[in-house]
Amino acid sequence: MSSEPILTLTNVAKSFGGLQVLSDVNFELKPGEILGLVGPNGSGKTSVINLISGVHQPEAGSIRFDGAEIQRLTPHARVKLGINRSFQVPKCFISMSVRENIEVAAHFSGHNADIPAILDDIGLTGMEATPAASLTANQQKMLDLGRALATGPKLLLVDEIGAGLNPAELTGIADLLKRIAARGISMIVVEHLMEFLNKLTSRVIVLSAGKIIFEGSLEDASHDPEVVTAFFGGAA
Amino acid sequence: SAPSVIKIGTLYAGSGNFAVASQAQYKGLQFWAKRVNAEGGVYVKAFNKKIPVKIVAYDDQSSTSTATTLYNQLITQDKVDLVVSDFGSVLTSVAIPLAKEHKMLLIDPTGSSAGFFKEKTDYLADVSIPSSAVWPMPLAKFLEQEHIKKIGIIYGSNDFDGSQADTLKAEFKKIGVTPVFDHAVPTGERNYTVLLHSAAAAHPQALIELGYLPNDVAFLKSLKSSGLHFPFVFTIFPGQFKQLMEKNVGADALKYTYSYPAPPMIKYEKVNLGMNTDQFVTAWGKTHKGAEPNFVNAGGYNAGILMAKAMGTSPKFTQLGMHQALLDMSGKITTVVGAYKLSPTGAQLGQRLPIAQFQPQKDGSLKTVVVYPDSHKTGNAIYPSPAG
Amino acid sequence: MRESWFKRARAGLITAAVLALVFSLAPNVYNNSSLLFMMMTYIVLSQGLNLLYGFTGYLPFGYVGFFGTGAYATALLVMKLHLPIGLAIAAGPIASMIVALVLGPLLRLSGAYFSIANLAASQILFIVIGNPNLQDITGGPYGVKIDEVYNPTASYAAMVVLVVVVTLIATFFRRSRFGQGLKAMADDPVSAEMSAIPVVRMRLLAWLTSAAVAGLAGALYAWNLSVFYPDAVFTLEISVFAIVFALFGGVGTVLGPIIGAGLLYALYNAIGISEPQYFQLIYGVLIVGLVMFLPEGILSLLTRRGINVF
Amino acid sequence: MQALLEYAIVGGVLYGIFFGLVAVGLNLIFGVMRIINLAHGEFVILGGFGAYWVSHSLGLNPLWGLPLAALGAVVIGFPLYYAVVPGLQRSRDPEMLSFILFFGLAQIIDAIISLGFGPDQRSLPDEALGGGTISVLGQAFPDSWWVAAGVSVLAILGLWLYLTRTRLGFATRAIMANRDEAYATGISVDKVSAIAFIIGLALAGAAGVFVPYLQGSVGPGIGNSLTTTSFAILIIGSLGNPVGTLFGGLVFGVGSMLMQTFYASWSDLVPYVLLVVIVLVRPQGLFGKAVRHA
Amino acid sequence: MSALLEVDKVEAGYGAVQVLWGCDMVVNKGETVLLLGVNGAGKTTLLRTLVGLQPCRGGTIRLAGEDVTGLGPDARIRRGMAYMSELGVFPTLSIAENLRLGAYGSSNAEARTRAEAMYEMFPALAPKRRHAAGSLSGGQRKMLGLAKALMSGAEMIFMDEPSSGLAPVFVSQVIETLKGVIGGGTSLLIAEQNIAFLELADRGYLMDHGKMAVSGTRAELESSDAVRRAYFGVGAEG
Ligand SMILES: Nc1ncnc2c1ncn2[C@@H]1O[C@H](COP(=O)(O)OP(=O)(O)OP(=O)(O)O)[C@@H](O)[C@H]1O
Ligand SMILES: Nc1ncnc2c1ncn2[C@@H]1O[C@H](COP(=O)(O)OP(=O)(O)OP(=O)(O)O)[C@@H](O)[C@H]1O
Ligand SMILES: [Mg+2]
Ligand SMILES: [Mg+2]
Repeated sequence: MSSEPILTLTNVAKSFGGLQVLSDVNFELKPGEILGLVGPNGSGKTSVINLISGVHQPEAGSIRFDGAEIQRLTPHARVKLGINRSFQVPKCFISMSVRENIEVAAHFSGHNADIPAILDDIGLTGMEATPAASLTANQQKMLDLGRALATGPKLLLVDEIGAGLNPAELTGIADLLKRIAARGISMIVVEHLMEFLNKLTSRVIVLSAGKIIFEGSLEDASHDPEVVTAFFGGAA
Repeated sequence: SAPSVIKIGTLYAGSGNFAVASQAQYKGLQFWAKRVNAEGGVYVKAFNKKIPVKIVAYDDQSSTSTATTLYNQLITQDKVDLVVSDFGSVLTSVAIPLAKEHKMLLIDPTGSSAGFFKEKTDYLADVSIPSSAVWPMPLAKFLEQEHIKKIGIIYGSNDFDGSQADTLKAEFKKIGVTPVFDHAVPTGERNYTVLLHSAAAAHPQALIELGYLPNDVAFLKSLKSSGLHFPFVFTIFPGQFKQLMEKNVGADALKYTYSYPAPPMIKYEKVNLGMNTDQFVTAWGKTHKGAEPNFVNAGGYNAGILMAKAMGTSPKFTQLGMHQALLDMSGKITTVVGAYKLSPTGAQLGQRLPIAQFQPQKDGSLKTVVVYPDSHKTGNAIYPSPAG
Repeated sequence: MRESWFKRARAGLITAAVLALVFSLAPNVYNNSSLLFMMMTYIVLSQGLNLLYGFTGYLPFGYVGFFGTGAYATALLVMKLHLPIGLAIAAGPIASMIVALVLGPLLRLSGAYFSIANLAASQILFIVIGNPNLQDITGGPYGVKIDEVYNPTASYAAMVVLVVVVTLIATFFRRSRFGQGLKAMADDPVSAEMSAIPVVRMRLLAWLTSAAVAGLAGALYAWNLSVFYPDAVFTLEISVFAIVFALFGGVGTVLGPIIGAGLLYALYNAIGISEPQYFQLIYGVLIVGLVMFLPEGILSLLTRRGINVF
Repeated sequence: MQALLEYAIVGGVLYGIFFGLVAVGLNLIFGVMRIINLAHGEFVILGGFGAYWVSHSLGLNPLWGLPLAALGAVVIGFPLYYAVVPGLQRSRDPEMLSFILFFGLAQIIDAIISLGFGPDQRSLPDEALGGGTISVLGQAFPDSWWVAAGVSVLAILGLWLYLTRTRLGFATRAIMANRDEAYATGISVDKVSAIAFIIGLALAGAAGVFVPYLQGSVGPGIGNSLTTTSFAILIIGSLGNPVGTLFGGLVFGVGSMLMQTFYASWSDLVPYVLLVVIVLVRPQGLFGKAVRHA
Repeated sequence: MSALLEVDKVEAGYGAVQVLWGCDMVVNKGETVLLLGVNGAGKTTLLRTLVGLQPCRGGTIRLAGEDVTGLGPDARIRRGMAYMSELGVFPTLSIAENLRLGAYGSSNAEARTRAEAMYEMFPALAPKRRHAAGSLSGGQRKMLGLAKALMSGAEMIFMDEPSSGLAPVFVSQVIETLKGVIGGGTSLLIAEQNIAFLELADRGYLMDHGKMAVSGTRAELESSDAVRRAYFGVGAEG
């Protein structure tokens, strides 16, 4: 595995209707690495994922993936290059069954996905025929992840998949993400639950009000006064 | 052998754009049927006896696609003996190829589009109103006679109004007149206020509005409420539906307006087929609770008597035979709607409508004064019309 | 495992064959061929609309615009350039696809905004084509007349072929990955992009296909009618009927629009012929009643019992 | 030229305000219940015939058609709402289903009007609304236009106040924004929607009272074009916002009148071209708010 | 202590699928009850049924002794219930309007004071009060939803995962806030997965496949094997 970064963001900026949501975002991701992305609510984490996955276009800066600039590409083109994501608010194909949700992604990405294995990963084995509409919110999030896995990603962007799960379930997800990473898939994981992140990675980036205020180990972050005030609060 | 009943197929519009006129035409046809049946039916020469008539009618809702299937239904399922088309060019248009295909003579009371009559045919006869290519001739002549040269025209974007405007403009051109104001408006136009203002800015001596009935209502109402005044205003429908227009726009808005007066407003006393105008009005009143018939009622009735005459003279009871009979009558007959003159292409060239003006009387009523041509003239035009 | 190509298409092939048979033989039993022709036209239009609405969720309120464009393209090529009718008919769908391409940006809109913008677009086409200023090009309000090529038998046969073709296209939409991708886009376009579905391109493809179907239907209609005014091929009634028929049968399926159009159009005529005086009233009451008692369309009678409708 | 321009603009403003009223009821019903009321134009016409009846049979001023429209909206709207709307809402795709249902309803109303009043147009006497003219910028317009525009502004303003200043109105907007959440907030969704439905019909009927003045006459066949124009206007202004609809009406009115002054035969194009251009530039309409998708 | 909410053998579901199978539950006045259960156990469904958003197919629900089973959500909320859904806000209305709707039954003055308290509690919302709720980030929406529920001033508030998706700094704030609410005598029924909420609870229920598997005081729950299994996983840290 080369140590060339698989993903590089350089001076990325984004605003919505006059509100500067991200400014001067710079970071790199090595192949196979898991990066934690944390920050208070509304700090811009989802926006970073939206920019990398192509849901939104950056106003400035560049995004390089696997050696090529991608910020002009459509989202589906980026999926074909190997970028995929889950959504904070689940977005399944609700008129389809669980299985179809995954099949569709596998087919269009041209990836020869092992669907039973994916169903097993996301804990929906036995529910192949269930309509996605009748899954719980958390199950839908898992299905979202399954859909992403079915495209054979090299970089997976995971947006708050642990929200609303109990510790036992969180442990299960952490194990799953580790297994996925072990297949050589790089990951950016957005999460608020520190114990959960701690199981996955030691490197985090902390966003606050659209700027990176910290980059380093999780341990150091929890001692950084700026991070503590912005993110952990008194509970740190 | 002789059929027990002669089936006449027709369509009418129970709703939609053409409902008013279409139902009027249908009533006229029904009126005729009732009368012949009261006399034991229509005399058919081929069988040398009277046979009762039966009208088979469907509602096309003013829709051409519905009309297509229903014409076909009349021809192929009901196997009617004659087809009478629905009112107007739009609902007649789809029947023309069908009639030709099935070799049926299409009796066309009111489909007057010049486009229908381009080539010779045995299967089309416009019987009750003149082809729109000749309809406006008297108006052009009258304006020429009165030396009115500054003319404004507002017309609807449809075949009926458009071809009249074209004919009119072509006639003007011959005498070197170009309209000072010339605008087509959408057929659905119901708001003439602003348009009237623009027209006034061109200071025409005469303003001619060519539209359908609702257009004329809206136009005259807008004119009245705008406070504008033109020395000469012409619209089509007051001459055909005077009562309705008086009710709708008020006598006040109609005064001094010019129109084509149609029977029963003008009278054809000497007819050689069917009733004359007075008889028609009286008879109609008897069967319709005293109501006065309008022009389209007369048109429907007229279609009936011409068909009857064709059946009564054609030696063979065939479509071609009846068409020939209709052609043979051309130029020899005058009916309640005037002289009848059929061209080989099926166009109606007789029955030109005169020009009349609605002149207010002392008691506030409006008198229809025919001002052109001289043969029908009952008074002089008041031109320019007094303001206020 | 996915079934073979033939297995997936079987239901469609059977449906198409049945339709072809029924409409080829029907004129022998019931020779009001205009009615049968119109019924096929509405089956085609409802199905064409279904291709777009049933699979992408975009309801083209102005679907008649493509129909009218096809009709006019054909009629004008015959009238002005005296093209042979076959060529002129081929131009119908091409013209409507060109219009669809120009209107492509409307697909950026969603829901009601799309429907009504599309309606506006069809009105624009109508007003432009029927405008007296363009009389020399389009015939304007005077309409068109191509009765020299009038051929009810041949145009009827062509419409039977079109019914078959459209049924097969719908089968493809219903049973292929392409159609599944369209449904995914309808559910959630962002997620669809994340499934590597080229959303914009596929939506445009569905749009063009649907437009071409209407254009071809219009071309054949023009041929069958041969004398008509702009109104006859641009009236909104055609859109509304196609939508009502398709929805009534059940969109997103192949059979729904066929059954919906066949049944409601037959009823429409049955009432019109048997009860002309109260035509509109009865038809209205019937439609309201059907919706209230069968709110999910005819096919819901089956789906409610868990039967997967083709 | 100058005078013509001024005349077209003043006329367009009056006409446009009136069309704001024609469209606003549709907006309310569509915004709250997601019902595509294809019978909207027919309800407008019913209002027109109501005014005609009041004026011809009862000999009253046609303006009595306004309270009659309100009364009619309650009498028709209340049972109609409970007969069809809750059922529609329970179905899988209420928006589309309403399309068919209200198409059928439009047929019924059209038929009833035709059977009851016959197919011809009816007009109302000008004198009833003044019969004179009022001038602004030296441009005279009939009294009836001013009355129509005045009533329209008041009605739309009233609706706006209702939606923004009253509890019921606020609840109405909440239902437009998210029906499920409205239930969860304790709003009596059915009651509030029924009221909105009735108000929507009443506004349509009220607009109908003036149709004979601004359109010359009222007849059974014009429902379709009123419905489509209304849809165009409400989308120009954006869903759910009565002030937006008023603005949409103004854009339509002034646009049409200017076009009529200079290129009369193309004036029909105005609402449609405006609509297409506006939604392509601002996909949520002039007054709409965008929301995020991821 | 008297029972405020009594749930007796409640059954509910979606279409052909039954989800709740005879749930019994009591919430006393001023009490905070935690509702636990794995993904898909039926917590959300139960809360929706209690507030009337989901039809109750069997059993009874009583609020302060009155049978409310047959009432619609509006009537129940008028009687003193409030519900915070998992994700719901009014996306096209502004933050301020969303809050005002939270206090739908209250007077303007009251709503204003409460809203100010909410902006203080959730400072992230204050600068956006005129913005559409639809533009908020996931966590901001959650805050708004919570604030909306608290605006009601209801006696009995149901909360569906109030802390999920919130940054730690806000989670602790929410807990502090809720302590204040509880102090004011409000009863809470909270479906929540964050262990930190255990410190708020007087009692709790564990749901499993639509049934009440375990119930008891906080201490009892903490020591229940079933809870430990479901909540922390077998052999996981305690
Ligand atoms: N709209 C629906 N239609 C059909 N089934 C549904 C629907 N919503 C939920 N279900 C089913 O009901 C069951 C209970 O779901 P519910 O949302 O109540 O669980 P939950 O305990 O809240 O889970 P979570 O922790 O994921 O929020 C699940 O099996 C789910 O699949
Ligand atoms: N499409 C949009 N329109 C308007 N504002 C937006 C949009 N997308 C994001 N924002 C704003 O940008 C800011 C950052 O949002 P983002 O969703 O990236 O936050 P986040 O860090 O993911 O928060 P959370 O942890 O709550 O999910 C927020 O203030 C949000 O309101
Ligand atoms: Mg986020
Ligand atoms: Mg839940």
